[in-house]
Amino acid sequence: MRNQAHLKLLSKSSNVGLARVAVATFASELDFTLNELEEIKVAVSEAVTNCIIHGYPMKEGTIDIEMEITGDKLTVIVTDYGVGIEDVEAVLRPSFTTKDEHMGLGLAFIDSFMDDFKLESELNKGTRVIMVKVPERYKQVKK
Amino acid sequence: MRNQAHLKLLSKSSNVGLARVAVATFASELDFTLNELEEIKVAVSEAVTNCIIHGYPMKEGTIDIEMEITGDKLTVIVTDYGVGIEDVEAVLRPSFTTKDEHMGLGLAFIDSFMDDFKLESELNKGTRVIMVKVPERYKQVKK
Amino acid sequence: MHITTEIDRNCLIVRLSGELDMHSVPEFKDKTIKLMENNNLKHLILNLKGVKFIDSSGVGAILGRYRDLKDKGGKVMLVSLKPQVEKIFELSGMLKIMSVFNNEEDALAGLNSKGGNHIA
Amino acid sequence: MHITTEIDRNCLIVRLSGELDMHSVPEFKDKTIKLMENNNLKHLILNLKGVKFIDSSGVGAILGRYRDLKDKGGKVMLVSLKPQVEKIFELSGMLKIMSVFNNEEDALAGLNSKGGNHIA
Ligand SMILES: Nc1ncnc2c1ncn2[C@@H]1O[C@H](COP(=O)(O)OP(=O)(O)O)[C@@H](O)[C@H]1O
Ligand SMILES: Nc1ncnc2c1ncn2[C@@H]1O[C@H](COP(=O)(O)OP(=O)(O)O)[C@@H](O)[C@H]1O
Repeated sequence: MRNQAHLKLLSKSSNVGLARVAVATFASELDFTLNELEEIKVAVSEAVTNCIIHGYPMKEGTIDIEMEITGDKLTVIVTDYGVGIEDVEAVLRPSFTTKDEHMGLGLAFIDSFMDDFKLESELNKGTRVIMVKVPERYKQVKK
Repeated sequence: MRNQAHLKLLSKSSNVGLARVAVATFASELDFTLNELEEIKVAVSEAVTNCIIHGYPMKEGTIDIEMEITGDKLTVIVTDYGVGIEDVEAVLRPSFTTKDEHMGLGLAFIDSFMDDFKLESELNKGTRVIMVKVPERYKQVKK
Repeated sequence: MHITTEIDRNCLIVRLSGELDMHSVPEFKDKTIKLMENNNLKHLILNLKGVKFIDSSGVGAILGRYRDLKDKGGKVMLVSLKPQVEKIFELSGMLKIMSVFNNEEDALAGLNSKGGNHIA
Repeated sequence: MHITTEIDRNCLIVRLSGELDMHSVPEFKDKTIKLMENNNLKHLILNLKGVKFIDSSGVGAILGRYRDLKDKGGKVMLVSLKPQVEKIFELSGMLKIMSVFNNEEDALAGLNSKGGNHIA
């Protein structure tokens, strides 16, 4: 299978739900369980929330969500053009956070719920999260 | 209120559902009834289906769906870069169709379900449908 | 979309759920046409209880079946329409040419009482 | 998200439904904090029966309430978690510090038996 879609959003909190629903609907073309689709929704929610809260703390900006299906693999890339991250290693440590009432759980959830995830960032340029997931069912068949 | 989103899709039949869900979720920020959201879904479905069937009859192409909320107004613009329409006046006539088992109902549904709609096309350049809808509730308040 | 089917004498019952749009129409058409032809069936009952979305592609596919069967004296009967589905059918003029029933039993009964002597 | 609230002695019951994410968190926080402070309430029961989605923003908001109340000897009790919500709470370590109940009565009962003499 092969498919592609691209969603461009303003960094408004009301758009987090749209991002989740769009990616989950796109992903449902693959043989994900409902539980896996829920996990994808959480991961997308975390990535997009981070763009809004951390990437664009002062001004409104644009968020790009690229979705791709190649074979049995879903790839989702969430990009902002905001403040960026000075020390990517540091933010990947468990419980690292720069915000009150945030627990540094967002990236940990992405890590738990997706098969693979990468965080790329450049200061004052922006941040990109690349997430990959393959339906568990398919992995079992392959064994 | 003001919001904006942009969804870019491949002209695959499996993406029609994604387009519907994305626009309806975006639209739900306005005070549309469930019934009105269903009408928006039908209109988007028709516009995107036309891009796939008529706009790109031979090859796969790209479909752009621009969504905008300004005040209480939802605007959705669906664009393809396909074959285009020679006589826009003609296709707007009731029951006009160029396809077997199609009844020329698509544009009629868009016309019924949206408050305003415009069809723009250029031969071999592509086609664009501009649709506008305001929640009925809001119209009543204004009276 | 999810499809299940049942054959009752000369009648095919097709139960659809989910969304009937250009993506799901081919499966609906293929299954219906094959079952009708292979089993020499005359009438079609479409139970749309579980259909929560339909657009003009879905309407076109149902109308196509209506045309196929009409030539041979067969009928298409619609069962259990959700309000939004009924509105689409109303707007497309389908309700002028096809009957709507509350359940499959009523559709079958209508068929048997009027056309009982036609059953092979 | 949809919120309803009820006050039972020194306890605020908040019933949430829909999605608890960064978009809905502010309303949840504002309503809860105001009602607790204005009515001098000690404990918080969160009925999440209708919550079908929660992410780390929702977890953070609930943990924030837990911290507010803990200092004053109050508790946060969770009621009716859907499996996906429970998984998120489990992963975030919330289940180690907050109790989960099947329904509001059980949560209130637990409070009254242990802390009955603290009720003003
Ligand atoms: N898109 C982003 N732009 C800038 N900084 C980010 C971005 N995403 C994550 N970060 C940084 O990484 C930290 C950890 O993120 P996360 O694990 O999601 O936890 P939280 O959002 O609760 O702080 C954030 O506090 C922030 O400093
Ligand atoms: N995006 C498009 N590209 C090319 N032609 C189009 C497009 N949209 C509509 N048309 C033309 O307009 C006609 C009427 O469209 P419509 O009312 O949706 O009915 P139907 O799709 O059932 O034919 C189509 O048959 C086609 O010729």
